[in-house]
Amino acid sequence: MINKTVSGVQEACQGVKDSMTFMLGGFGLSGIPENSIAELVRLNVMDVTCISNNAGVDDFGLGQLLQKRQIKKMISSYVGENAEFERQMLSGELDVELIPQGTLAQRCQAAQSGIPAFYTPAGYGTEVAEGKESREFHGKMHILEKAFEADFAFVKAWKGDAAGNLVFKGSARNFNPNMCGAAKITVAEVEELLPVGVLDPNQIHIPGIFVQRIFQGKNYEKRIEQLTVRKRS
Amino acid sequence: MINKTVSGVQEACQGVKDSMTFMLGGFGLSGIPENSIAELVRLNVMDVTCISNNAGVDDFGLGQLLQKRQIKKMISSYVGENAEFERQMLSGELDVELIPQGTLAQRCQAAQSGIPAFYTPAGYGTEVAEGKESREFHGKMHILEKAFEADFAFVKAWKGDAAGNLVFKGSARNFNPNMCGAAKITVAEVEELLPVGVLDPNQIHIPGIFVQRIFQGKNYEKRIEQLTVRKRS
Amino acid sequence: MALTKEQIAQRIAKEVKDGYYVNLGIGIPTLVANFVREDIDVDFQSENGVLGMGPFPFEGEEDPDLINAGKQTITTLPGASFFDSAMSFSMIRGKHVDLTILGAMEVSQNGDIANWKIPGKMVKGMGGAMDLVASAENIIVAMMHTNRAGESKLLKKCSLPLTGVNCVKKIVSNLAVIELVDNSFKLLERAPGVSVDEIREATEGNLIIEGEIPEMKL
Amino acid sequence: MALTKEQIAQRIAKEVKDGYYVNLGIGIPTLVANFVREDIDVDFQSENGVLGMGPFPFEGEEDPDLINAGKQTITTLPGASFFDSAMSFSMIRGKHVDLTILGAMEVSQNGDIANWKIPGKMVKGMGGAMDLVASAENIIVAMMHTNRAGESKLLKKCSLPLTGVNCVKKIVSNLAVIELVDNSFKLLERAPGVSVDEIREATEGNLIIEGEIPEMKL
Repeated sequence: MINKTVSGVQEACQGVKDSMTFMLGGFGLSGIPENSIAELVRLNVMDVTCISNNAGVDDFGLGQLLQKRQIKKMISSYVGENAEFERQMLSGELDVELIPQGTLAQRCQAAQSGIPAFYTPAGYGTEVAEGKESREFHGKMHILEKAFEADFAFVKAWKGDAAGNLVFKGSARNFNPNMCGAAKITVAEVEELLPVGVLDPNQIHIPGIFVQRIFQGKNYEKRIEQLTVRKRS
Repeated sequence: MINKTVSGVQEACQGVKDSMTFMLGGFGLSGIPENSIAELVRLNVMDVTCISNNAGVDDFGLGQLLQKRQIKKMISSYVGENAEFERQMLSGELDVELIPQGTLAQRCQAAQSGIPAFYTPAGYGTEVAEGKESREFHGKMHILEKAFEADFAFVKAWKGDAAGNLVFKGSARNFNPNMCGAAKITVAEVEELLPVGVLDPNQIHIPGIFVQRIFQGKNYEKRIEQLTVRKRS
Repeated sequence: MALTKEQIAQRIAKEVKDGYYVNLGIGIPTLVANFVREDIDVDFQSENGVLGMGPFPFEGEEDPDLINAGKQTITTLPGASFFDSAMSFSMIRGKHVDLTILGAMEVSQNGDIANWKIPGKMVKGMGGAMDLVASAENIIVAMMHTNRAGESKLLKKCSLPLTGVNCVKKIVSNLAVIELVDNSFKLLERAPGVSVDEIREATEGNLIIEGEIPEMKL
Repeated sequence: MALTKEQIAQRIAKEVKDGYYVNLGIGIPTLVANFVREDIDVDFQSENGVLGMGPFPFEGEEDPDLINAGKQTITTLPGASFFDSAMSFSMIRGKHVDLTILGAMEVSQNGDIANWKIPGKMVKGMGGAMDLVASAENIIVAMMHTNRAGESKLLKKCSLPLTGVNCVKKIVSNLAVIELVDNSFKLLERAPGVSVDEIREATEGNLIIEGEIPEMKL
């Protein structure tokens, strides 16, 4: 068993540099790599490109990097919850590439899988298709999309072990598994780092081969964006 | 919850006809849909095309359909364990398309995922690439492969529930999950059909949306092809 | 009288059939779940990785690891499953989801839809909408017939950046139920008390009116 | 003396480094696992969906749901995982596997390999070999230097249908360790007691011999 454990977030982020491209898991604030994001803020890496479905909220998640103007370019599908983001984008300070959510997931998956390009119907006939090849299959138009290239992927899992095996919980799974192994180095932070052999081999979502560094995360805030509840009747 | 349960293999195979294309899960004899194969033999459907990594052995698995000359064409990656297969192929009675194993898996996955085509490096410069488009990405040649089209997918899981959710065991998983939802109708046979709600939603390998019919399989033989053991010292 | 948002959702709920997997967009579409008949089996898919969504949690039982595509806390029903984003869009692009219900800023008479961007002003992103409209065989749009200035949102041609082309099959607005056929909006039903003339007035695109147009039943 | 199959495996095992994920082909490559140093961490991947393969099971403990790519019953080690075939080839095509060891019928001096078909005679199929050789950055071939008729299998150009082009980096045969460089076979080591002349004799393709060629250490 190849040991992927590092001492903590500082060792996990070694090699992170200005102008790199990062992938970050999470949907909204659910399943985001909170520890890694905090470390990227602390390291003050500048001019980075972030591939992430959303951009956090003003003061949490990727919003923290936006506040410090660390991000040069965002590749996302939906950024509606972040006023600072919208301001930087509309003023031209921030370069933004908005792409369909399924295309974002599949471009991560393709990078993980050694598939350099694939066809999808999403976005045909829209701005998203501009400058891209299109082609008909079964009477329907599709566009050619390419695998992402990134330096680091930062993901957050529920449980993990020293071999780098990961298990996710609920809808906090989202893009995290698709980003594992999709960048040169994959850093996984976990809520619970278990001894090797505890996780059922049938029930591992991401085998350790896709993960280079794993550490036990700390102080998860797990902020809720839209608290919706019903009254007990 | 949408109920996918059918009474048994006969109801599960309703609509199966001559000249159809079937996908069948399994690697060697591990994880093959034994009940469905037996029913296809009994129904005596002829001139079928089978997409399956292997072709069984002479008297088990797809070998049973080969013996009865029910198969017109096989699409597989490895057929080395079946003498009758090799005879029919070399004599020209059987049409055979051999393709790389990863390409086979990905063409299933693409069909499941609504991806009509993708690029892979596998097979470039070989017979497999003949008649296919090729293209360079990152200085390396790739060929364009297309999603499969099939009428039925027959898969075998370890556990399942009435919603069609599936869990697989060990290396019996193999192609089974990739074929779910990759054909017009997916038939799943399971060793254990559980009440809905018993399976942990975090631990479902294939959500029921990819499965149209599910039934409790019977009398699994689970034949071992290469029994290899070590002595206790 | 024009329908309320709840009534639009209520009318759309009648389009949801037994055995359907349904994806609901943010806004009015989310409300549809509240009105689906209880005697049919329907599963709700959320593109962030949930199949078998249930109602909102009771107070104090919310889980930050369990949200829908609108980032709202939710629950799941027995038979539910969680999965990653790539698999979620396998369900969507692979046409395993039977019905997609989503909002729109504009729809054109050929079925184009615009709902993700107002250049220079509002740029929230398309989220999963482009994948949904490009893939779904059955798309119903929930929308207001006109904007706040009273201008039609059912147009000959969309003015905003498109989300998808030639894809909308049906519209339920606050004024009418409309089917998209023959490069036209075909009027099927009127909101209770709303006249055909009012609908014609509010529709910029080509409107087909054949015979008596019944009032919706809610 | 020429190496036995076990000795070829033993020599190849020295190429396996700490922290490597390794895919072993059927035949001689499978034997490599028996000779890997015990003080390094290595994980074996099997393309049918297993990472962390262990030794064969004890008699009576075999499980038909747990086999390797050669269809042999196996066990797993702590930290192992199971996955589907698509994910397995994500590992392979995605270059997550560090070393691929496989057999060959022929290798040409430019690194082409043929190992899946003899037209009109033997057609077993390529299995995962085409994916492996097209993707792996580090491929070692385990093979006999000559066929039963004594003819070289290290050729100027392969005569059999190819499995992959320009991909083999190293060969360990029963006679020699060879590196593929400059469109040639470069002799690195001789099997104990085998002369350079014997190797030259058995190699049809261009053979580079520079300086003294040491004997292998096993």
